[in-house]
Amino acid sequence: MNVTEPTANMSINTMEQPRVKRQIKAKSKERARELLRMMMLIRRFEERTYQEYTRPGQRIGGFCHLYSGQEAVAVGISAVFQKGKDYLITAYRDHGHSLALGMDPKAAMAEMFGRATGCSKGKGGSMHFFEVENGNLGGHGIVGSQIPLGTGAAFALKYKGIPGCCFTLFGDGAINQGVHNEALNLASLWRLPVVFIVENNKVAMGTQVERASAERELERRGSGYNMPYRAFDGNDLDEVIEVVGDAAERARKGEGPTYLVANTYRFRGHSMSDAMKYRSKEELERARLRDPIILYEQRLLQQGIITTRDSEEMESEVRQIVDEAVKFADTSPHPEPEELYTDILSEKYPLHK
Amino acid sequence: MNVTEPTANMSINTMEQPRVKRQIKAKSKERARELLRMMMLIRRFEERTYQEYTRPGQRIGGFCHLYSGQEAVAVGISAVFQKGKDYLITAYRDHGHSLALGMDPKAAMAEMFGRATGCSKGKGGSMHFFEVENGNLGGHGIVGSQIPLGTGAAFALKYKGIPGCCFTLFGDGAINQGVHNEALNLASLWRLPVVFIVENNKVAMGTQVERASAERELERRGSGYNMPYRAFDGNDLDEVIEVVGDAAERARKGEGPTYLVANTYRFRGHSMSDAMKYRSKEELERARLRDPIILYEQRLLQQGIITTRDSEEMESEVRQIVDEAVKFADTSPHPEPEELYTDILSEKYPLHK
Amino acid sequence: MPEIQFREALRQAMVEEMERDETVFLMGEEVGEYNGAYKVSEGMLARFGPKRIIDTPISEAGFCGLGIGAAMCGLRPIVEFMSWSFSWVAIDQLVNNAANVRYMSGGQFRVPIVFRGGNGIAHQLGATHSHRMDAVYSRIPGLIVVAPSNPYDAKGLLKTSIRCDDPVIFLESEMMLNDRGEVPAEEYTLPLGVADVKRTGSDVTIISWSKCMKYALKAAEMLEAEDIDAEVIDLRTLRPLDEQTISQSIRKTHRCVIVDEDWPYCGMGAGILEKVYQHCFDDLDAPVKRVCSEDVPSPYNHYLELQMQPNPEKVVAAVKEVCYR
Amino acid sequence: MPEIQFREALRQAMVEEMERDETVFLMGEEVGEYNGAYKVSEGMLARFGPKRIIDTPISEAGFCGLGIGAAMCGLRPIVEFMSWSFSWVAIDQLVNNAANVRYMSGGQFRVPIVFRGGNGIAHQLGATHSHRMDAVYSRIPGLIVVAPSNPYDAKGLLKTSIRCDDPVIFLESEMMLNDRGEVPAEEYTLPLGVADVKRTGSDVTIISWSKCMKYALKAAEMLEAEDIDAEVIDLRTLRPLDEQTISQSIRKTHRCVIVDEDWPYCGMGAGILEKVYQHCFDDLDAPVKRVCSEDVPSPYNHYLELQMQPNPEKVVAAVKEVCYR
Ligand SMILES: Cc1ncc(C[n+]2csc(CCOP(=O)(O)OP(=O)(O)O)c2C)c(N)n1
Ligand SMILES: Cc1ncc(C[n+]2csc(CCOP(=O)(O)OP(=O)(O)O)c2C)c(N)n1
Ligand SMILES: [Mg+2]
Ligand SMILES: [Mg+2]
Repeated sequence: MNVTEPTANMSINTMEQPRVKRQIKAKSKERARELLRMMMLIRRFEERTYQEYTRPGQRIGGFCHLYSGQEAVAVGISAVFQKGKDYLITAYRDHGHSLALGMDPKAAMAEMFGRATGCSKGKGGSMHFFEVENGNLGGHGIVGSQIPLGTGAAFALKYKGIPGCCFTLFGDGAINQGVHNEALNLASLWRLPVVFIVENNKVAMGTQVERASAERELERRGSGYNMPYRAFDGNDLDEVIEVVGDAAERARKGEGPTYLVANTYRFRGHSMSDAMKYRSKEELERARLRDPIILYEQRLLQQGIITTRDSEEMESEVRQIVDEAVKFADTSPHPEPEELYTDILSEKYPLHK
Repeated sequence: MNVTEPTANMSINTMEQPRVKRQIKAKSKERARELLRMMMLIRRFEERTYQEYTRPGQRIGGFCHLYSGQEAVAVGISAVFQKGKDYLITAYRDHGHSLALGMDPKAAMAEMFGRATGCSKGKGGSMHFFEVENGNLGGHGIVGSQIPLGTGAAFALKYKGIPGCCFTLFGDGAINQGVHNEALNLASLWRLPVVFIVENNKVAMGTQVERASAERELERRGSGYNMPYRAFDGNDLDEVIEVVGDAAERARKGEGPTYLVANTYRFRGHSMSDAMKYRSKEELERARLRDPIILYEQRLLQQGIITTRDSEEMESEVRQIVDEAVKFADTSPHPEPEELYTDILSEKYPLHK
Repeated sequence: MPEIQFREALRQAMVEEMERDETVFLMGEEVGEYNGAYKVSEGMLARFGPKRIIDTPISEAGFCGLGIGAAMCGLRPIVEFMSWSFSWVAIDQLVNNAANVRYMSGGQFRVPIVFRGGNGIAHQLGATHSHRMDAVYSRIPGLIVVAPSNPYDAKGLLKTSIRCDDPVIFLESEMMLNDRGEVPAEEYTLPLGVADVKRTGSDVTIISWSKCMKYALKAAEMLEAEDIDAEVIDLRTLRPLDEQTISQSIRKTHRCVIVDEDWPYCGMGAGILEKVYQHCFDDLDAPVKRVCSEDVPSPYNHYLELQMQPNPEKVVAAVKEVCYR
Repeated sequence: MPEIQFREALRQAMVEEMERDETVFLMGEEVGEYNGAYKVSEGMLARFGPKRIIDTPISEAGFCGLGIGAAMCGLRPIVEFMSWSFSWVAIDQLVNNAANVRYMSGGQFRVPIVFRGGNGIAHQLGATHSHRMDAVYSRIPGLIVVAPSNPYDAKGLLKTSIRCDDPVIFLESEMMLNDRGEVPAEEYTLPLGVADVKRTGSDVTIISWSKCMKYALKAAEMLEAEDIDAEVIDLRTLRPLDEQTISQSIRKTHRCVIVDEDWPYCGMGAGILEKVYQHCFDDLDAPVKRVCSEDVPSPYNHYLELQMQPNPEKVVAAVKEVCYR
């Protein structure tokens, strides 16, 4: 694996043109198609969420953070994710990761609609998708707060002798929370199987990385912990698969954590109320040229793995899936009033044991 | 100045023999004698504190952490400290810093005796020596908690346009608190005049650095913030003066913070209740060979700045000062019961303003 | 008198105090270039520049501590929490440093700092973003806790808070920022530690503050129809508590309902309830009732969230109960 | 029955549960090689090895979060705080993650974890090291809060806490660790959520827990001399509170004194006082009195520190007051 040793620095200029000719890293052509389709599904899901959120009569409430533009990160991880062994944990921008790990879009949409059929029974909302069977340790709302949790999942794997790892994701803003550093140190000190991944979409709400981090090359924020660190192109699905896959292997083999920075871009605002005055149309247009879905689609087309027809079919498939998810969500019941009082404690008290 | 640029690493092996021939960095011979005397005073003060603490009838209570062995750090800082402009803040192991900045040993000892004449009126105790006139922002008990405060003092200096700096000290254990990293980033991002100084006495309570930090060369824990960092021999007073002085100048000139690791050693236990089972007699004996006071004394002797006679006189002077401090403390009154209720708020409520 | 929004009242207070005293500055996430997550600080960066309107990284413990250190050295920081829920990650700095430095230093250091932001349940933000910090901070000696319910009070109280030499926890609510109210054009301040009787009455005392004052006042109106004459006290400052105004009222009405959105157990209402009994045990003709949130984490679902919270109907029901009707 | 120290009782509970269930492990500062800052875990590293007795860096937020994550994935961590005062730097992990994950995930994840350590005022440790966290944690739905007063209870309650599938806040006291008490050689557990009447009486109910139980019991003894027959309830679990045992007692005695070392305003005693009035308003012949700490930061000076705290004499005085004597 080509992970940087601690002191060196091998950041990659993400504005470089994508290598369309590069080798497909998916296990098979079929799998490559699935990955493209999953990215499309997430995009469609997010854009539809946007519509549902902003539509009068607001059936989705609270904070809602869309993943459009960052799909290659979650989907790339899902390509190397070993179900039954690995875990993933992320922040509130969690729809993409959940879908990529296999959450039913119906349960996902229903959660945002606050319905009893939602993945968290309508109690969690957009920021708190969880799915225990998929190793999905959830979306978490307090910035940075999930980083030690992910480290703990890795601890549990090591403790039990399971050769899995925990993909622990967070934003470029979250690296400024102290728990981030505490967790990095613990993970490296105890050689825990964690893959730390900063999803660097260049901005935390309206604060650009350079106004929040004294060090602009964010992978260096993971230096000083005797742990490999590097940045990579988070918009290139194959690069994600390669870099994250190597780090995961390293973790599973007991060689400890890796600190990765996936450079990417957020097409939508921070949340629904964001007017995005902090960035120009030009910036957004430039970023659209590196849309991870288009990049991968073109690569598959050029390498003859899909046809334009395939791609169109996938588009309409995911559109239908999302339509059905909305329909499902909309017709699902709200939780019963008694649900307010359940799922707080696991046990009945007084507790004799 | 010879401060390392961010990515490089120039740690110094502290077990190297001291350079007795090196140049005296004190401003004058007189000043050099004062610095030696101050180190002796601190040592004597601490050793007497130990006696007073352990003697039956315990007149000193609570936690008490002695500075013996680390004197060169605080005294070296005091040599470059610009009164009226600079600030210093540290953790609970704060006697040495307070004395070095000019606290009357009487007020210091009285504080530990909990008397109304103590530097904090007997309300703070050993861990909370403060002295506003000396720019002494105090000793602080929650590990790491003072690091942002010191950064804030530097912020205030910059805001007011005062060309001073804040010496912000903490232990090798404190670098594992998240606020440490938050403060580093803020200081560098805003180019605040802070000199961060890790007093690396190799152990946090009973936990050796290598069991607490994934990275053993602690100066690297300050990497990743676009700020110079380096380690140095914290037992060599002249080196402290040089390295810390350069960093202070840098700060005062508006060039931002520096991250320094003073490698030193703690001769006593962590606090009074510590049986020190975690280290061997041999280790302690080896460390004693590098006693910062002896190193400096020998250098001054060899360079003809003091005579053996001077040194003996100083010893008896500081002994007398400390005797008087204990007498003062012991005969001072306890705070009046009403004092329990004062110094909580500055104002009377209801408050019209 | 001009009618302005709650957020404008807060802004006016900050702007006026910044004009008046150049040691005052504002710091927090998105307060500058973004003009405030909830637009409270809109236009302030343009007016005062980046030296005094300071955008921070997401490092609450770091910048709260930095503010406290700066306050110890002569500045008067205003620190905005995007939400008070995020103060949990910084709370050591507030309860240990801001609250104790004066005491531990034997009075040598003052800490004139205001921490402010939205507190409590907003709208479907879920369990981690709906914390009510009233009791958590009011419990701590060394802190002042202020919680205004309308633009007029907000402006006057915030100005005094900024001038105050002690650390002030200033609790707002996202749900009130659009509220409009009359605020005089002339300068004024309001005292800290003084409650305000927002409605006089003789049958029952309703105690509330902040966002819940609306429910209290609305309930008082609804109770009129049932011939119950409610007195409504707006505490405005939670610490130090104006126990005198409370006692005076209850000595008159003999009945009391406390309305707040904290949890029932060990919540802010419990703290106040104790004071009521302490001063008025013999004056009470019925047990004090609380209307507060249900004892559950805040759910996301809209209906469950409503069910969890106080509302005017619940207040009416509680008042009737204490009036035995 | 063998007499053992409080710290030994805690150790026995941990050791037995670790023998019984290999998913249980202990983590904290100095718990291993140093054998525990207060020697609670003495010998445990030698017995269980470094995989299960884990020394941590001074990263409370980090290792508490790590413990919670591990608990979500099937382990049963015991996390030792060297002092509960240090939990302020980690509290977001406890109140947001430990307490909410189950709810926010719609019941998918359990968080079986015990956080334990010394709580409250010890001896001249000053303002930052003397925090009483009882009310802070008891306020939070999703947490269980346990606070034993003697070795027997400590062992039985800690064993149940470790077996419990919910996050438990387990409050000890440095000042009790040397206390000795009888603990049976045979295995036993005690229920969570059940108070214990430590002394029956008919004139007044004294409610206390943890360290202050000593003052309560001592006061009860002193009151005998004055012909006042006090019933003394040891709450043992603060959340969920055993309201039934409290009510039963007060329905008998008609008078109540609550003894704790928290601050007066919004402190733990206030939380309990509310419940007393809620259930027993009509049964009370006198206002409930609290004996608690003074409303000031903990001072260093020995005499001021004593002055700040409850003691048996203050309890006696309070009891006499509620008995109108
Ligand atoms: C401790 C804390 N502080 C502030 C917030 C408010 N907040 C939510 S998301 C966010 C920006 C985070 O940015 P980043 O980590 O880059 O993630 P992104 O949104 O870009 O995915 C902020 C400030 C919060 N949720 N938690
Ligand atoms: C947040 C917090 N955790 C734990 C402690 C207990 N404690 C006090 S000092 C100390 C060791 C600190 O070591 P270091 O930072 O190296 O400083 P040194 O004592 O060596 O000067 C510990 C664990 C504390 N005071 N605060
Ligand atoms: Mg971002
Ligand atoms: Mg140390």
